[in-house]
Amino acid sequence: MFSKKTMEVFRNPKHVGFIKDADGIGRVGNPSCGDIMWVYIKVKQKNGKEILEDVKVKTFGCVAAIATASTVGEIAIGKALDKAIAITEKDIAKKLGGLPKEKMHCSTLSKKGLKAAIEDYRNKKEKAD
Amino acid sequence: MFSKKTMEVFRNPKHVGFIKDADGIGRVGNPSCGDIMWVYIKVKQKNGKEILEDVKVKTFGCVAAIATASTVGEIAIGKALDKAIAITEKDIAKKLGGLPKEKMHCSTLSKKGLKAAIEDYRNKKEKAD
Amino acid sequence: MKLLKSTTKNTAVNAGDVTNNTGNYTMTKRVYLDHAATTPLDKRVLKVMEPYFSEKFGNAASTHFFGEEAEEAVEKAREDIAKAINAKPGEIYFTSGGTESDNLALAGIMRTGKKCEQLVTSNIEHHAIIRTADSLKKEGFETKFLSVNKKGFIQIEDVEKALKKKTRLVSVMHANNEIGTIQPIKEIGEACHKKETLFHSDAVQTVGKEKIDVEKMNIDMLSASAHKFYGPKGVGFLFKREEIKIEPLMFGGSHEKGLRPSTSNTPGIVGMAKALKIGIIEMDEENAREKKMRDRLVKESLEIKNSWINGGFPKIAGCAPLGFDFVEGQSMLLMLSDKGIAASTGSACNSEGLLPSHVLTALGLPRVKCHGSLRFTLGRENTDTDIDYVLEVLPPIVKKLREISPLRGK
Amino acid sequence: MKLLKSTTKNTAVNAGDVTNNTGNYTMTKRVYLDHAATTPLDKRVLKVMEPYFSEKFGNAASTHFFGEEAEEAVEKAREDIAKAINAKPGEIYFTSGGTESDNLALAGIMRTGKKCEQLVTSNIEHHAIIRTADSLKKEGFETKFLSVNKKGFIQIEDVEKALKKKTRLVSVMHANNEIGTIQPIKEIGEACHKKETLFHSDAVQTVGKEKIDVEKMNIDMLSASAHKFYGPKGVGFLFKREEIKIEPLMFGGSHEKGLRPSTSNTPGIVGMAKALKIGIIEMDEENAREKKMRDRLVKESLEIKNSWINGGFPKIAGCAPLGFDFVEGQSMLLMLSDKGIAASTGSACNSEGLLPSHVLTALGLPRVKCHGSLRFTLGRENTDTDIDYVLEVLPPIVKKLREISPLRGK
Ligand SMILES: Cc1ncc(COP(=O)(O)O)c(C=O)c1O
Ligand SMILES: Cc1ncc(COP(=O)(O)O)c(C=O)c1O
Repeated sequence: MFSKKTMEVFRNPKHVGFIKDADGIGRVGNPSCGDIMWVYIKVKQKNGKEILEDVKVKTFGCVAAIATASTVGEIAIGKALDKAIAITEKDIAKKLGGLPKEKMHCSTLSKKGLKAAIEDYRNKKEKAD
Repeated sequence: MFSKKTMEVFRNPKHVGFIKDADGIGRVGNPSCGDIMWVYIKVKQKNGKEILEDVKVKTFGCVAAIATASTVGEIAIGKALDKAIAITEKDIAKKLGGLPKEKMHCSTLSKKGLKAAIEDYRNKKEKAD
Repeated sequence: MKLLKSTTKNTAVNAGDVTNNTGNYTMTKRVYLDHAATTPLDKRVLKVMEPYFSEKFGNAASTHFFGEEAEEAVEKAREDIAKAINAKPGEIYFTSGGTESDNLALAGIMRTGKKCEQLVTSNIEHHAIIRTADSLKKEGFETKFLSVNKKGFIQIEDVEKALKKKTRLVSVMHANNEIGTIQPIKEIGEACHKKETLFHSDAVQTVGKEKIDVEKMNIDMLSASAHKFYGPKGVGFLFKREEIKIEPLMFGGSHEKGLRPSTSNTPGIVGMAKALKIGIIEMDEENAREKKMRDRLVKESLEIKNSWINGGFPKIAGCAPLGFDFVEGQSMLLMLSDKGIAASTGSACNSEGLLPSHVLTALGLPRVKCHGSLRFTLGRENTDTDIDYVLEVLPPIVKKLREISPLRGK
Repeated sequence: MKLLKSTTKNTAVNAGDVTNNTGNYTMTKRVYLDHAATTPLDKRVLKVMEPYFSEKFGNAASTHFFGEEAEEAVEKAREDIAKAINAKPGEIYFTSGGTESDNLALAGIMRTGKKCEQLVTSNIEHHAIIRTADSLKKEGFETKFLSVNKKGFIQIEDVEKALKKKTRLVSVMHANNEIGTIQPIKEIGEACHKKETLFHSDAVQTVGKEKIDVEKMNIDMLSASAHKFYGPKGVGFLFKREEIKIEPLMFGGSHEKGLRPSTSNTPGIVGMAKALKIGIIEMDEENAREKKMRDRLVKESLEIKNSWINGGFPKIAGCAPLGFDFVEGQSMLLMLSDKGIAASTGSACNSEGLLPSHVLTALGLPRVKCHGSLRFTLGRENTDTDIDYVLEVLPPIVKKLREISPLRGK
């Protein structure tokens, strides 16, 4: 069912957890469906650009949820916000060597979580500005 | 399915075959049903009574047909005609240690064959008289 | 269920092995705790099956010594099985397993009746019952699904209330496969018989594990599957009282009195009878042993905070249906599997992604809690050492998953 | 079929043993010539099944390593079987045998359609087809049974004529179990496809024995049963093209994509795949060997006066369906059985007293001749010595029975 890579990431997810003083938090999903992700981001300025310094994701969920959660972090870290916000579920699934069709919604959730976190960061910044 | 006795008689039927100068022959059954018996009898006089000296039966048929054919002979030989004509399918089946319900028609056929042979003998005798 | 497209093979079963090298890809320990899903074939059962594979291999319907010895074996098995549940040999029909027995019982009865008639069953039945009922509904029959209480039991009053004139059959499982609860079968059967309604019980989880007496328990039809009691896979039986007429599911030869045509699976049938015999002989002792281990597993697992046990008692001896808040079952399963422990979440027979188990939702468990369920079902090969091992491995797994779960602060 | 309430047991299979002590109750020789009824499990097949009984015994639907290794085995078997008949793995569905596959194919297709639609089949099909068709007729579908010619073959013109707009499915067996005739499947399939009608073939007698290529042979669905090709009893498969939708016979878990629920019979499935593999590898050589023995058996048996062979050629290699005037089959069978020879009369799968076989009557054989039929079907363990032995034993048996038969003067 799952690719070897998915199982590997599930077994050793590097980017799950949370960030204490996160610059943005994205909360997506519905716990009763077993699908829920909270994405924490830390943003830094580099060469006048806003770059994702760190991403951590909390998830209550199945193998694919954990693997995609960690993978969205892996892909996003070091990227500029504009680039990061454009990450698609396909990018995540590809990195994992493919996902079963019925598990693509986990990938979507990770993407949405990251987007929500970036938007949260931007909202906060706007208000602070 | 069959009793041990039935199989024994099937394996060594003593009263199957035919009698060259039979005093009576009873032909019963329907070959297309696989049920057919020809009963040959030899009658002798003893103490003023007509006694069955020999009975032989030809049959095209299954195990039960062969076993009941031989058994009707076994029971009938030595009996007076009046007694022999009263032999029932149950007598034959009993002698064989029982017969499966669906095979009782073989026993019936043996009985009928003997009856027909005795009647044939009596008819012939009447005409001769 | 395939987890990985390619994996390292682990062939040794060393449930008793105490080695603790539990690296992800090199399990040296395998602890099977999923006996409600299936059981290993008992070696003593395989032994009695062996002659029927390649020597006494005849078709039991054939008219010669090969056929005769096969038929003798099949009929002896029928007698043994009948005796084991206090039925007559002519009341035992061999099938391909529990699913077929359930289908044959339900569709077989309903299809002899009128379309306006009703089937009453429960909402914690196996899918082999529930989906058969759904399909009969599509055919035009009426169906009613009884609810269970929070502990997972059918209430007799509910059965009594449900019994209408149009009720043709009531089907209630003996023990549930997910939560192990044993239903008051005798009383349910009694209620049915008072209203002259037929009573079927899916006893797939109890045959060979709990005492069954179809007379005393007022059972008219009963389903069983050999692989659930250390017998072979692909064979089961249906008990059906002589006087009850049912329609076959399949048509063909006149095997099993025409109710279940197809060349008899002699080794399977012989094996099933032997497995049942062993099950009955060793039942009391084995149940006591499993119960002791199970009770310890439950007690010590529940020392993990925010955990619970699903369904009340009486339960089948080896069944420990646990639940842990804030974490998801499949992830627990796979982490346990990496440590060499086989368990299950939801219903092992039908894992359909994250749909919560219909049994757990029937208990009134919130969906999110359903996802955190973890079922251990013990069996003959398990020892105290296995339980020690689970109790060593489980808490860190729950902890690890909780740490990354958004549902809980810490 | 039980012949005797109690018999002396004969356990040794010594087909090659030349001892000629053939006393009634102490057979020292056993010659099995009933391979169309069932075959012994090949020891090489049992060997690959063995790990799946008690070690790799998991439920293929379970989420753990035990389940995973079972599922891997099941899916590997599916691939192997698909390859063997030139199908895709997703087109193979595991069942409990030929009867179930036949029922699933026929009822499965018809029930997706309207009641006015038609099923066309032949009058020499196995009861698993004929009686399923009869039951579908009762459900409201139309059925048509094609006749065969005197040699036992379906005529393409008859198929073409039968194909109407309302014809939903045509089902014609590949080879007949009683007379061994191999039908022109490719041409029948072609005729069906020209009219956009689905084509099913019951290939229970040919899978593993004759080359099968579902593409080349225009087959949309195909039934097989493992025990007919030296595989285990109680397992079979249905091939069904991906694009065809059918209704299941049973409901339950989501195994076999929901089309055939029930815990997978892993050892059975693995064994079936291996048996098929062996069958295909050894096919040409084995068929040549059996054909040679069969031809001699037929030729020399026909030296007995008033004898004949049923059905024409092409026939499956090991099949010798003979007939002897004036005598009855069951009596011949039992006398042969006493001498250690296993054969069959009528259809081995359903011996119902003296009802003549529907296949033989379909050939136009008079009833009384049907009763005199005797089928020998050769297989892998048979040797020339076995044929010598039959040719020694058979003529005196026919003679003995003819001597007591009223149908012939002497
Ligand atoms: C042609 C044919 N179809 C179907 C079957 C049924 O197979 P099974 O007995 O394995 O269900 C048989 C044999 O019994 C057969 O010879
Ligand atoms: C209660 C219950 N009924 C029916 C079944 C179906 O049995 P099988 O998979 O052997 O068909 C199972 C197990 O799968 C079960 O646990």
